[in-house]
Amino acid sequence: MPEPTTATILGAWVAAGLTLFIYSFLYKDNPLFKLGEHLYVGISVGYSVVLAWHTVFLRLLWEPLRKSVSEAPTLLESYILLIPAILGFLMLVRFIPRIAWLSRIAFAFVVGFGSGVAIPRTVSALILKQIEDTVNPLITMGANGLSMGLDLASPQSGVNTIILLVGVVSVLFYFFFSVEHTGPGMVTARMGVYFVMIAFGAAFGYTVMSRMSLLIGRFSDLIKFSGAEYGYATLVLLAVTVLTLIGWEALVRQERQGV
Amino acid sequence: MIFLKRQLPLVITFIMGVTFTLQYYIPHPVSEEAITNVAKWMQIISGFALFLGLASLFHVHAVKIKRQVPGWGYSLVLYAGMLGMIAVGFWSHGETRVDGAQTSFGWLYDYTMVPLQGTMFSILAFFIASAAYRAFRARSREASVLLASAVIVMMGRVPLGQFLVPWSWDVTQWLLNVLNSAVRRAILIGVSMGAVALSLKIILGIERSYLGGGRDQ
Amino acid sequence: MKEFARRMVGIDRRIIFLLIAAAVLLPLVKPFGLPIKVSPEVKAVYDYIEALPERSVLFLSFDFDPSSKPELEPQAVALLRHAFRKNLRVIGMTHWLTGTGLADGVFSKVAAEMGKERHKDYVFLGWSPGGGSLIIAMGQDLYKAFPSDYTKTPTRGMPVLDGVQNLRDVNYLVSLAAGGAGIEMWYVFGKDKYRFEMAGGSTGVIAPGLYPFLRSGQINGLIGGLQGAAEYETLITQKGTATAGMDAQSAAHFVIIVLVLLCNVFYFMLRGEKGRPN
Amino acid sequence: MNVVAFLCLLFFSGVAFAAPPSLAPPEGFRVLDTPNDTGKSLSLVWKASPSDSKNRSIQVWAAESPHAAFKKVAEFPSNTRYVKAGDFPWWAQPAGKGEHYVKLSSSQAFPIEDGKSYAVKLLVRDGEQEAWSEIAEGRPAPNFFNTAQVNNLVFVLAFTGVLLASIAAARRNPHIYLRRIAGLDAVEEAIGRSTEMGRPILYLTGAGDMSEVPTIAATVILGEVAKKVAHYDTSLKVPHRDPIVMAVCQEIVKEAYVEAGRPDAYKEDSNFFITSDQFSYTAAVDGIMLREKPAANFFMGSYFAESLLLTETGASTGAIQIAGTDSDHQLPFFVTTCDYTLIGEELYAASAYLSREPVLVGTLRGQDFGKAFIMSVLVLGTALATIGVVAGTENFDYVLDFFKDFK
Repeated sequence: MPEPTTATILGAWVAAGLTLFIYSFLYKDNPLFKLGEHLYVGISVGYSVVLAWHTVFLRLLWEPLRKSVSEAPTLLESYILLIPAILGFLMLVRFIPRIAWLSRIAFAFVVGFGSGVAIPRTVSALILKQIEDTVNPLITMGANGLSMGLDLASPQSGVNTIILLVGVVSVLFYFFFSVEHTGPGMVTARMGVYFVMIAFGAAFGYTVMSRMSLLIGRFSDLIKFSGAEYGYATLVLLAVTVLTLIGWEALVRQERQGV
Repeated sequence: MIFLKRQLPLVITFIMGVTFTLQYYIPHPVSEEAITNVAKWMQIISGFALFLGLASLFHVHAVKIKRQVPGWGYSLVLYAGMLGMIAVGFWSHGETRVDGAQTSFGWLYDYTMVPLQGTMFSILAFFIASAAYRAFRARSREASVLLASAVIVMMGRVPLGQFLVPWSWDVTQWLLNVLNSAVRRAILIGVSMGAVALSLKIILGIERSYLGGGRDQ
Repeated sequence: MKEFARRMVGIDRRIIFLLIAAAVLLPLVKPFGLPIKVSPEVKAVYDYIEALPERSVLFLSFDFDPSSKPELEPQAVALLRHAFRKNLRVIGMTHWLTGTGLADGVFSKVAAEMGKERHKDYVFLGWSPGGGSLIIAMGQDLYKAFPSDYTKTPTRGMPVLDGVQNLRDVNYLVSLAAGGAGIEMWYVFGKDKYRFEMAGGSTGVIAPGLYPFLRSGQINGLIGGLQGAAEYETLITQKGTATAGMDAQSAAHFVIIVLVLLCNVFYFMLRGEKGRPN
Repeated sequence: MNVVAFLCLLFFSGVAFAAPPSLAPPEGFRVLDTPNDTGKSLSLVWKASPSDSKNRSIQVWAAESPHAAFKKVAEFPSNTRYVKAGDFPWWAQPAGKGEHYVKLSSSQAFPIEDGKSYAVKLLVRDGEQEAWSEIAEGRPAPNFFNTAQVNNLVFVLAFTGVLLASIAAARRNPHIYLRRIAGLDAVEEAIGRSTEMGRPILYLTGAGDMSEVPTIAATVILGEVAKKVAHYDTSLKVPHRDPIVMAVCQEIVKEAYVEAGRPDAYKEDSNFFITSDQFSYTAAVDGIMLREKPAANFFMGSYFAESLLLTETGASTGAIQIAGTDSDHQLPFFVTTCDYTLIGEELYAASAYLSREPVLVGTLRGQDFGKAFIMSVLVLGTALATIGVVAGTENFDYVLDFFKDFK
């Protein structure tokens, strides 16, 4: 492992400090957390601005426009990128109340396009394709004649096809709003609810894994930064954070008594 | 004027919507060319939209600082973070790395933004544990089913669970592939129909809330 | 006894926080190393890449940002190592603005480690706005959507992009997704029309929602969460951060399982007290 | 280059002539313009042969005319590239089931242009033996309509019809029966409680932009909530992540106040932008929850990882929490941490239920028709597919193909 440079050591102190500031939220909302929070908002907006400027304005708009105009200044086509640029500016006129309505034209453009491209693609990928994969014969024609797969472990087996079908239909029925859930309808809807709960449970379990991974990631960094080569950054800063919190608590208590 | 304010946007939405719905079914190069260009325009317009947000953020915190509302100091911190990042970003020409070497912009990104964002997210690990403790009770049959399936998946997805309770792996695979797929698929189909219905209503001018204002005026 | 149960149900959640912190911290300091089992959906991604001929085009979309770095970065690193080892060409991009620097960092790091050259063996296109519109734009003409890459080098004429006009020329696409602008979007706006094969790598959160797409073959494989990344590391026989984290993962899961069980024990004790279930 | 190709051709033709006649050339070989495409590609079709095997290979040779030099453009084992069930719908089949089908696209090695005629022939090779097919010609052209996707278009048009009809029906009779949705009754209660406690109401519209359904549903519900808020004279806070959504919500809230007869009470800054970044937004909203302690939190729209951070913090402040989302990956957390959760489509239904607008009620009704239709397709389709297997017939495909996704 290479010896850390001054920049990385400084970075380790900053990163470890900010990490601990945010974690102090687990104790309770406090000035250190608020400091980290606001810094975070500012930095991420700043980052977005810099990247958006370079990507959108320079790369997608300004450079192609300048190039096409300098190559063929008389051709009307060279100026075509002005259309999105104007629409983009129309979006910004929202801030001028008298002509704010102009921004609707830009919204109409964006939303119209979005709705248009979404319709056939949604029907294809999220409706037809899903129906296609649910409608399967329950029985297969094998070498030994007709048979029904009873293997639960194989997702495509006949028995799983039935379970899938029952699940999809009963959950769809649960989201049926025109009919009251009584009689056989109630049985189906109840079944749908059980299916939904099993799926949500599975998702919860899966998500636990996801969240713990994030914690593992942050802790690995903190452990790394607690080493001697980083000047025991984590440990020192942990002490600083805890002391600050104690001091802050004392201050708040004093103020409360003073009032 | 009323036409420009009310009808024109609806006309544009209608034309854009119908054109790009039908575009999908038309493989001809002319139609492909159209979507190529317009998709690129959308990229640019979406970029402008970012600045709408920036202006609003500026405004909110400027007001806080001007009126010196409690905690206005944090707004200053926010301003400092934002302006600092922008200044450094432009100074580094928006690049985090040049020839493999980190720029100052890259340093700020790696040592402030990455840990801040990662830490915010990882707080979830604690919250999910406390949510599990508070909310995962076998209050009813539905809740018990939810709980059982969550516990099985939690075991089946990690080596220790697979080691202690070997069947949890197979059951987890089955839960995810069959039961979970069925529910997700039903939700997907239903939600997609809702999406298509809404898109249709927008194109036909029945749904206008995206333009601001009520639906039936 | 009931008093104890009542106190335990209303326990200060900060105690739970401490338990979780300990469960994660201890195995990280002192790992115990359990074997990793590989699931068919991860194996499918590995097999597909394994079968691609040299210089095929792998497209990696980094649809995440630093907030899900611990889960998805190991997946990206493992996939890149595999691709570079197979001598594939790799095109990278991101739909997530704030993930741009991170994605570029992963590319630089793995490329340096494997001795690969930017613009010859791989290119990172960077971020661009638009989401679905961006995918459509790339499907039509990659050079119009990305006139230059992240390092501001013009994309046209780049050796790595030789013979690549648009997404149709991509042999395999993997979207590493932490949320909305990811796998589903790539399918609906990309694969559906431009017919490349694709797989997904995702955080544990969105993985269950992707199983219907896996079943129907809309994605041919799925790497789910840190476990998925560890499985991929096992397949390429190069251990990384995911494998290292799995022990902590196991411990944390068990703490939560025990907590859930305890909470139910206390709950039932209290319920008996009230005399009837609510 | 051409000379080399020509020599190659001579060489290979020579070999072909010398080969024993036992190796049969591919039968029924034809070249057509690839149907339903954007042009610049040809489709090659030929009959399957019982002697197709892994060891026998097929080479595709193409030229700009039957007399020009042919060039090898593809090679594959002869037992591959069959048309399988599900590749094409019965109404747009370039080749029958079981035939060989290869799509030849324009490439740098062999560019194909629209409107020009091309000649193609096949070479079968098995060890040393070779046989050439007849030369077939085809002219590529772009198409104006993808007939393979006609079922998709029919679905869209039929659904549009059903939707418009049910909206019209709802306009005539807006009191169509709608199943009660539990979470919705809580909305009024939550607003009332906030008024009593003199605390604000926090309303989030989610992570999506204005072209996403859940966001639009969230803004519609915001309109209804804002009307009630204006009526009760409570304060409303709507922090935003998307500037366009914010702009829209400002207008919606303003109009809701006007409709409620309280335009004076409207405050421009009840809608405010925080940042588009997920976690800085979440941190800021968590901050608002902890400092201002809203009495009711609404989470409508689409959500990602921030959901649990928001709802757990909200739960710790003791607020009534009502969620509504179709982000299925976050639903487990809303269900476990909120007082009421509108699951999936219940979010869309909620906007209809609250406003009782004919348009929304009609839409819900239209979607129900669609769902009923899909449920019956699933059940009957499975039955037909099973009977088809039992009876060994493919006749049911004429029906089943309508419900498949073709490209």
